[in-house]
Amino acid sequence: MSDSPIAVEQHGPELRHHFVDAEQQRDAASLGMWLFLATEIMFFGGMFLAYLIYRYAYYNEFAAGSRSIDIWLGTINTAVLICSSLTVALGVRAAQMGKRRLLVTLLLITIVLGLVFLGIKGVEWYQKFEEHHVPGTSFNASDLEKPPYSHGEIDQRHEQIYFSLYFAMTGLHALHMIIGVGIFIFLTYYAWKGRYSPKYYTPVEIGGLYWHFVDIVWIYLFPLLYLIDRKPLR
Amino acid sequence: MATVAVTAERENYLNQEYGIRSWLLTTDHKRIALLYLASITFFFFVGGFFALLIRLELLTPAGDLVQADTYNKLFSMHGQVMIFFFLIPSIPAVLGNFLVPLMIGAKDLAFPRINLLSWYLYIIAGTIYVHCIVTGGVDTGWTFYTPFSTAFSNTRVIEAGIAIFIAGFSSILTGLNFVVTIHRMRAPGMTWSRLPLFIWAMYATSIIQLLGTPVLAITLLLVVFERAFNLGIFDPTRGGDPLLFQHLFWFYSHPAVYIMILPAMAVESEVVACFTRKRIFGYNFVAMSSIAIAVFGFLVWAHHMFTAGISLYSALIFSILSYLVAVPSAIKVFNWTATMYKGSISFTTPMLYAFGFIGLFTMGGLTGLFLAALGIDVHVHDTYFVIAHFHYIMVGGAVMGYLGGLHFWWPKISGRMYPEGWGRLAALLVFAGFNLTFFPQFILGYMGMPRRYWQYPPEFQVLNVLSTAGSTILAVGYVLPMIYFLWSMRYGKIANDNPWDAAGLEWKTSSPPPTFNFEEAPEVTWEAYNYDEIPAPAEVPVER
Amino acid sequence: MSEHVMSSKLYYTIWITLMCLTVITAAVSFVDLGPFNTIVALVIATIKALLVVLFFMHVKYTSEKLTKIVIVSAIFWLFLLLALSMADYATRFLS
Amino acid sequence: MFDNFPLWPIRASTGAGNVDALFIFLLALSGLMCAAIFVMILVFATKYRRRRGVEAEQIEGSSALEITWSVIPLGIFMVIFAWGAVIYFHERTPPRAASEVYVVAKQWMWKLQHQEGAREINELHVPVGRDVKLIMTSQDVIHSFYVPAFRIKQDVLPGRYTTAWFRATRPGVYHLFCSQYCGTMHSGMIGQVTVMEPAQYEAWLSGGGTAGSLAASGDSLFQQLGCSTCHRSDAQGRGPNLVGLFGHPVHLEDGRTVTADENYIRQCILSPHTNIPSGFKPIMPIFQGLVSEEQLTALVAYIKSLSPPPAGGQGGVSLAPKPQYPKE
Repeated sequence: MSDSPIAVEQHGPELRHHFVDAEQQRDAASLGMWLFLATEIMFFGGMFLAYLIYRYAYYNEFAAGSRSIDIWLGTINTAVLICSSLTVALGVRAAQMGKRRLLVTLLLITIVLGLVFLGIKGVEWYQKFEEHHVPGTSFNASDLEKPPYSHGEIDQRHEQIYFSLYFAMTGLHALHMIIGVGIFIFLTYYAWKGRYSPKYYTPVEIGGLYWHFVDIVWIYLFPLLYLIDRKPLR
Repeated sequence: MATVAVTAERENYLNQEYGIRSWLLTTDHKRIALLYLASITFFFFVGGFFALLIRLELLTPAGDLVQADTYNKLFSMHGQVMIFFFLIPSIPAVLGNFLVPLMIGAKDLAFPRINLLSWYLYIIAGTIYVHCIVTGGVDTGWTFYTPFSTAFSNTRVIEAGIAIFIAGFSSILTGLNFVVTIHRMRAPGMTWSRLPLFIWAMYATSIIQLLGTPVLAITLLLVVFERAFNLGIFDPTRGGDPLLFQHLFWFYSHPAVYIMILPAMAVESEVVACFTRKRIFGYNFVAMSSIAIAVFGFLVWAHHMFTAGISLYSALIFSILSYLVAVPSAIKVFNWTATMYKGSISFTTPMLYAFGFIGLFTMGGLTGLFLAALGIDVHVHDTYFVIAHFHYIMVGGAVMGYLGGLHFWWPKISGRMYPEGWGRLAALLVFAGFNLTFFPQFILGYMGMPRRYWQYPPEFQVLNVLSTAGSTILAVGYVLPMIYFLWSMRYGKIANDNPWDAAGLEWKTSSPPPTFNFEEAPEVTWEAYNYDEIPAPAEVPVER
Repeated sequence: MSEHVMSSKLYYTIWITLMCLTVITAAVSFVDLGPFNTIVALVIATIKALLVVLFFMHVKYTSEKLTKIVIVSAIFWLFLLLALSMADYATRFLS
Repeated sequence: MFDNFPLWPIRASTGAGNVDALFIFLLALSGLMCAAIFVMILVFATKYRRRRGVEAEQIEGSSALEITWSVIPLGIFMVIFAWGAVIYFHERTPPRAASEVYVVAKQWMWKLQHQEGAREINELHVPVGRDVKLIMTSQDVIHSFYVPAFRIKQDVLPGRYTTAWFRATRPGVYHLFCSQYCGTMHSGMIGQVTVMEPAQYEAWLSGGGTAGSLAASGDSLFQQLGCSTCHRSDAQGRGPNLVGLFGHPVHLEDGRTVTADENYIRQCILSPHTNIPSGFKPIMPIFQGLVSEEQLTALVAYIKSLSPPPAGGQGGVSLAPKPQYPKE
């Protein structure tokens, strides 16, 4: 890390003045994003704790709630997100190799997949509104089918806790998706303008890290919310 | 330095550009530090004003100065303003922002624009909170305990929650910036073992900000959702557990105490080393104790819940873990004291604050032992004993550290000396006023006076009057520095680059530093606190 | 960080694996495995997450230890939050 | 010794002395520590103040010293922990034969009902020398039951019972505070605990003219709500026999085993289907919203009265049949 004031003249426009060289800048950006993802883990962690405690206490209601949300839409959405992760990974690769057109195409596909995910999520939420499964005064879960081995009727109060967590968790995940789509629109714009090169593609890379993280959160939300108990009824 | 003509003033970060724009759009960490300084000073006096009203109300046993609801809002907003808008950003965002790049020989923080963003987030949060104050305030206590905050309070809880949520993100981004900067931006030769202890403590603080704050963010968000959208995660009428909120809240809010006190410890290490002219005794232990506090600090949160209805067994676990975190704090106090041994001690204002800090922090820490002892905590929990304890840590510790640090680095920040005589007077006033305010509260607490009481049985009056008397002295002690700091910006004696003959990279550049901190990129070839290599001045250059 | 340009074949392999695991985890949830349903679901989720982290996020190929330390400490802190809270919940009767 | 010391709260329970003893120990210890550090700082500050021509002596540090001043405090801390834990354990485990007072807190009032049936608001009368167990719940927000003279404090939560206990040792009138912030009149949610000589207490109790014991009103409620049609005492009912249930382990349908305490009974009434005893069908209606907190305490008291406390209690009858659970 040799530093000299003259070096300032030699670097490209993407190197910011306070860094010694491009490597330092990229390492800093990457570490920054990883640290941010660590905070995100703790952010979702608060909800996972709530989920853990209530699922243990109110298993029947959680199972019943889980059966009532559409597993097909959930599975399709998982697949959509995994596909988008693939396109992001390929996009970073395209940036590494300096293939501008490919990069722009892949980023656009990612955005479309992200929007498809949000659309399907919207359909699911709409269903829940229609079915009066949104916590609050008009909540009514009497139509929920009881899971097998369950003991007795569904407690409407506890069922609301499941749906509270469902809406909080999927809602905040969707918010992250929306932010992700926003970031990717920027990335696409700058990729189209040709700002990224094999020497400088850090924004694509750390934007990709964010997208993958949001994918991972969903990878956990899917079994936790949709697959609690799907055993066939006796 | 006296020969330097004013006209020949060197170019520095203050005079390089002028105008509002040059400040509001700056990415210079030093200017952002000053932006923070101005904004947190505002909130400090807002919170202080609430505190004075609280003390005035408690002058008499009957609730006669303000209404009960007003009083509840006063202590709630006092707590929220002081914690989220003053103490947490205080040392990290002002002194840390200013000093971290200087101390490690960097041109700026790793992400200057994120640094500015973090100030803007703070300002947005502050604006929302001020709006909340002027449109009715919030009365949940600073702790937002459910179900009171979610279902029973009819004040502006959502607004306050969102403001603190945003302020939390400001704090996260500051911490993130520091960690990346300390890892990636050190000057050649600045190895980990050569880092000033200030940096070590700031690093530990940042870890807590990064890993703790998001949990508070999600907790407050869930409270907001519960109020706004009728979700039922903490709602006991739907089978929710109000203690879950407390677990989540204290998971952040106990470590948050260390976000406030670790930076103050950071300042003390620098000040004590400089004014004893010695390397800090046991450098490695002091550095590692910062990290230990950051880690152990996360293991003890439920000691705020011993009477809340947690299980007996988990109370035992959290009690024993609480004693673990006391050890690294004790190590620090012992090491500072040992540093004074065979030193060459001068009694400047920063050193007076350091003496005050060590004394008050020791008392605050020792009373922490009382609270961690399960049997005693049952009696004193939620009484004035707790109030006194955490004010000894947060005001006696964190604010003393902050003021001490501000005096110590004021010549570097402003290029001017503050008036030393007034400085010492203010330090003594703060110390005396603080003890008079808060020591009686220990007794009140053990006598059984609960906290957050608008009116109280008459037998508690004498001690409350003492406390109120002390608070007025404290107020004078706080207003004085503000006046003479402002005065010194124009009339103070011009400071030379290293007025204290202190070790450390920040003193090797000019005062105030140029925009990119160093004329020539520094290369570190010396150990931290090499006071043996710096000739001690015969007398401390002070203005009388 | 990784200068390493990975072959697109590897990415497609990972992608196919992830898709298969998604189908498997959805299908398994219909089979009655008793308490193992949850365990299987979480194990599959963890495998998927690991694949994403190691390959899509390049952690397997990074020379940077710090990245791994950050990931491990974040998971450890999450574990602290869950474990110490459960120390309370597991020992009291939740009403 | 400190009874007349004005800066010391009155000690009026058996537990208060224990708390004060540890407090005094800690006070002495902390005083000693503070004195040691302050004296050292003062001595160093005067002896080593800056003088012309005297340089500071650079000392690197000493691992031996560091370890000493880490390990010794840690040892002392462990002693404090153990001592504090013993007191806490004592505070949190009520004697089984204690007489019971049910407390329902609401904004901003304490409603108390004695086992014998006497009701009080913001006042509690207890005799000297009797163990009193408080079974508390809240109708709205979290409150906290705090009697400084007894050194007891316990948060009172909505949705479940928490307990505290004490044995008063000296007659007098003591403060009862709510110590958990609960809204506008938090500081007005105060009351008093009157400790009386047993004879006076009996007189007070009989002067109240209350309608039967809490268990008795629970009994009539039990009939009134139709509980007795299923919960019969002859093992023929569709619900479990409740005689002798309290305080015994219950095997649940989902494999767990829980002890039938106040919270379990409470939950079985309000939300029966989460805790079906093994061998029973989930047919009991949910009583959430149908019974008030006071009615609930009466029911709990009644069901508890079906299981007299073991030896030590009045009579010590443990002839009550064990709960009969039909096997599958």
